[in-house]
Amino acid sequence: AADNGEYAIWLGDDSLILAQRLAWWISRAPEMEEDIALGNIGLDLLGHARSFMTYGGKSIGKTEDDLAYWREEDEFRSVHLVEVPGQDFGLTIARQLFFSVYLELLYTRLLNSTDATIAAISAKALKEVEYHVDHATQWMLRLGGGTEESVRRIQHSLEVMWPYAHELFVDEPLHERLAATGVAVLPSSLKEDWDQRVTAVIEESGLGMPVAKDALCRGRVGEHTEHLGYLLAEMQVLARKFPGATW
Amino acid sequence: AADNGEYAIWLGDDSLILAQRLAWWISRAPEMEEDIALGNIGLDLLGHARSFMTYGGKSIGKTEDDLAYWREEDEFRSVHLVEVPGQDFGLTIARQLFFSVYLELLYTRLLNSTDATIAAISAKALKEVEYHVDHATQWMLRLGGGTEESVRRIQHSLEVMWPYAHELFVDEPLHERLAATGVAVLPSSLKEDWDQRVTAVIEESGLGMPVAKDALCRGRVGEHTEHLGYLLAEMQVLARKFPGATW
Amino acid sequence: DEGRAAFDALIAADGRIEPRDWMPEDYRKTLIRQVSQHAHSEIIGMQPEANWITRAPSLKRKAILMAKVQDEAGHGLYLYSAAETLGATRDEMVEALIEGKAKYSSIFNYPTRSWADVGAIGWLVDGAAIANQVPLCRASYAPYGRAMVRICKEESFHQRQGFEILLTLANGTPEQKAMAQDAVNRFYAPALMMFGPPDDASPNSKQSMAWHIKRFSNDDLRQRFVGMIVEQVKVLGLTLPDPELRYDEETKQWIHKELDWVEFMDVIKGKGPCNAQRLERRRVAHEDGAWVREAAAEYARKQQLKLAEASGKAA
Amino acid sequence: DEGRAAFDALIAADGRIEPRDWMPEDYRKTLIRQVSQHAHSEIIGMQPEANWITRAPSLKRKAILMAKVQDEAGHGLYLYSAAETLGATRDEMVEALIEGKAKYSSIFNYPTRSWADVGAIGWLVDGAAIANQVPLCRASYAPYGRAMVRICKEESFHQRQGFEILLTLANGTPEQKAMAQDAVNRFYAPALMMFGPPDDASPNSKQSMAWHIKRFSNDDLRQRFVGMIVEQVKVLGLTLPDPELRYDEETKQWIHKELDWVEFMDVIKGKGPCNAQRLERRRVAHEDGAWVREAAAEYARKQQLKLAEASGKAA
Repeated sequence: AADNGEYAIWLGDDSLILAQRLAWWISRAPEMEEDIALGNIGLDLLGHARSFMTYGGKSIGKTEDDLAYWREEDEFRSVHLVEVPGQDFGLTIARQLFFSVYLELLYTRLLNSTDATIAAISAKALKEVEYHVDHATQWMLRLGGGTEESVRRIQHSLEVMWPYAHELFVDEPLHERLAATGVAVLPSSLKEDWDQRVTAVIEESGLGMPVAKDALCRGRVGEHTEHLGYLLAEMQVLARKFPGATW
Repeated sequence: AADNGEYAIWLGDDSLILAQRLAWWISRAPEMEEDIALGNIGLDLLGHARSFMTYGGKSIGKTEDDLAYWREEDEFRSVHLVEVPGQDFGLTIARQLFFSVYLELLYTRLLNSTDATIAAISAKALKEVEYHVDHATQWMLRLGGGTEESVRRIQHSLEVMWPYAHELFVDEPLHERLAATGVAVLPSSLKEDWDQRVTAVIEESGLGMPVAKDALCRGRVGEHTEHLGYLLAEMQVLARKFPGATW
Repeated sequence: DEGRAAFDALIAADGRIEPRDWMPEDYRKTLIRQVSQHAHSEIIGMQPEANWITRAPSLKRKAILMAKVQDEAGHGLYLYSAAETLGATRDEMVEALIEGKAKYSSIFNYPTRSWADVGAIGWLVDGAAIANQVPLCRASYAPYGRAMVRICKEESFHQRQGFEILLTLANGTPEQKAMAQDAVNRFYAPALMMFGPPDDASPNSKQSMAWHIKRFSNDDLRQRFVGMIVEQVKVLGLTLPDPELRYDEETKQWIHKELDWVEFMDVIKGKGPCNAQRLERRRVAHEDGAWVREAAAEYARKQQLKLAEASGKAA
Repeated sequence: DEGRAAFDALIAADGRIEPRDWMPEDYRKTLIRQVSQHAHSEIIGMQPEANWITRAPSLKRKAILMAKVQDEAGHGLYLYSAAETLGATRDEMVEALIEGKAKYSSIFNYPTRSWADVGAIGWLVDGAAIANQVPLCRASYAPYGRAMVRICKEESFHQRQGFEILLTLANGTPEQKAMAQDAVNRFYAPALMMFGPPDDASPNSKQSMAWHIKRFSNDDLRQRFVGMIVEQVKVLGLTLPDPELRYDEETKQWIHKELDWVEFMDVIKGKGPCNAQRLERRRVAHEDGAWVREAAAEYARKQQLKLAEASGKAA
């Protein structure tokens, strides 16, 4: 059960950090409709993170806020992909494509998790993530089928985000233990479907598959990008000024 | 003497915050020479801030680091001009012009301060600030006399920074008390010279005087821009994790 | 003529004007100005609150705040749509905003200095907005009224959330309570000024009331609002920064302190602490997003072409 | 021919080649590659340390770090200049860097995860750089040697500062000491790999040594460095993450743990944790700064024209 909780926290960390990144867009998006759309996606992810963290924290006597605000950088388990700033619409769409397709495949498989809570949270999240995939796909088509500049920019964005995508599919010992009991999914087992789905979208958008090399990423063992420290400093600053306070 | 110390802290705050802003440019400037130049200016300002804060802190039993790392946002006394991010070369140059000319006029007058320490720090700082003025002036000429795009951008930058410039010349009660004893300079008394100097540079650069309206700024009473909180969260995060530690 | 007669009759009968109906040019212009200003206020109004999303002190508050700021974008969109039914285009309106030619509620030119400001904005600013907007649900121009109905429902939800933030702070640590009181101190007067200048200094109000756009005078609305918050502040256990505040039994009026209309006019004219910042943020977002909008437009054009070709072939 | 004979004679006499001297094309190419890679390393090497400037835990450390990172920019500039004396242009070299065609020291593709990393970089990375560079002060190509003299002086200053950071941490709170040890643990092996592959896997070294560019083999330099840090780490009160480390009295060699040359080659090939990030940061800075460089060039052109006109009139 401690393993199950730990796994839930891993799932929560990815979504929490990406939600924080997407929140940046609210009041800064290229169209007001996108302020809403990106905000909604962020809000969905924040919701998933809260569910996973509430569940994951239970076994160790911690609340979602304990986990979000009072862990140090090396205690987070997020992948590098969600930590990169991405303060450019192309970068954000490229990341959303990579991450949302992964999440859809993951949650679809987690519907059958032998951990009923993880299965239930995944089921609820899955409906929302399907919309996220659609949103990213639609934008890929538009940017890939848009102007010369948009083609150049989204192609470059795919390259910039690509080095971090492979980390989503790295099997850690925790995954292996939990896959054996049917609680978790082996990330590596999602890779083939993911490749196919992502390739299809990139091709349909008239773009080329990225050629950038995979970066050495070890977010799952607490070794993060240089970006995460800044994100946490900002996210945690207020909560940490008032230890024990209620909000 | 408490007043003198407080005044020194005010002087330090402006320079510290601007040094923090300029530090951002190191490894991000348009030319490597500018990584060095902007870094140097930041380093000079940081040096001035340290001298002023060390002196200002003495009367209240605080070190420069106590003041920099352990004050809350509303205890800082910086002007809004130095708080604005300015992560664009045009914005940075416009601000440097406004601020450096002000500092040069201020420190020139403070050479005659009846507070010997303030006079001495100003004397040392003045030589460096003269270079800062020259640096900003040279770039104003180049950007104003450069391409169509650079003209558009630097003109816009002047407009964006202009609303905050007037706060440099607001007399607060502290200034009035200290001007009476010859310790401080009434900021308002620098305005005419500043207008003339800045106007001359803008005109020589072939640009127009900004028409943007003055913003209501009350940094000197601790009411800051929305930007300062983010800057402090980042600047103070590490020091605050280790209360009492030595570095 | 016929159109005007029908219009006058409809107004007299407290009826609703629809976009296809004839309407006087002044009525149209007044509405475009008012509705677009209202839309701009929603869009610019996102910024002071968005300022605390990434730093919200609990995940629950972060989620509520994200949803709220998003709602404001939604309100902006309804209102731009309502203005479009009057013949204005969104591009024009957005352009006017970015160029500093259009107005928006001056309250959003004040910074949010602390988390408690998010509560104060919800309680006082949304509260004042609701007091202003509830009567607008019956505005004679139907699309505006309909947008208002939808918006008011969400706003009252936001107001409750803001109140709850302050209530939690007021019952928290002494620092939290001080933070809440400080926010109320700073937003009280600007919120009262949201209803506009006193009636004797508000020349346009009369015509708007005759047209049944406005239903109550600025001072009347301000009175209602003061009456409301006077009660609510007691529940919060905080005080309003107005020692002169009292109810005059004779005139049945709330007497409040003199408001600083000079500052109000200054802020409207662009001299607020954040006017420049708010517009620059909007401008940068618009400029940085240009390539995305152009791509979307170009993609749509190509899709149209393909469809046309396909139907040409099919024919 | 005559040029080659003079060159060979100079090399044989351990003399110095100046830019105007004849030199073999391979020598020139080898030097351009080496000097420009070295320049790129200085420029990219600014990033991991710049990462801690805004968060430095004391103002004194902030000032020292700013000055250090600036020095690196300065080193980059000397070195680009040295490479330019060989006929390369800075634009070309910078372009090659941004396009990912040029190499730089792979150590800078590791992130700085904590403040202690700034210390570890100073002590270990600058330490290794010095061990590498001191012999380069006598490189046969004179401008390179001169640049190295200047750089080495500053680097040894930097190394002392890094050592001092670690020393302070190691004598600080238990958390600070742990932070220092963790940084040393992470930078030890990459620092050892900075000297390049073992001699038997380093085919280019021989020619470089024959040309008196390189003076010692990779393994020799690594030995010296290990010998040095083994002593220094005792002063720090920290340990090196290498339980196998020992001095073999027979061979007079330090035996250290097997280094992960697969990871080393991966990182060189672009697969390090930060390769993509480092290049993207440089690319964005370059692209965002294009308008500034163009303006400066255009201004200079106009000034030239004015001067020419003025002198024309005067004539």
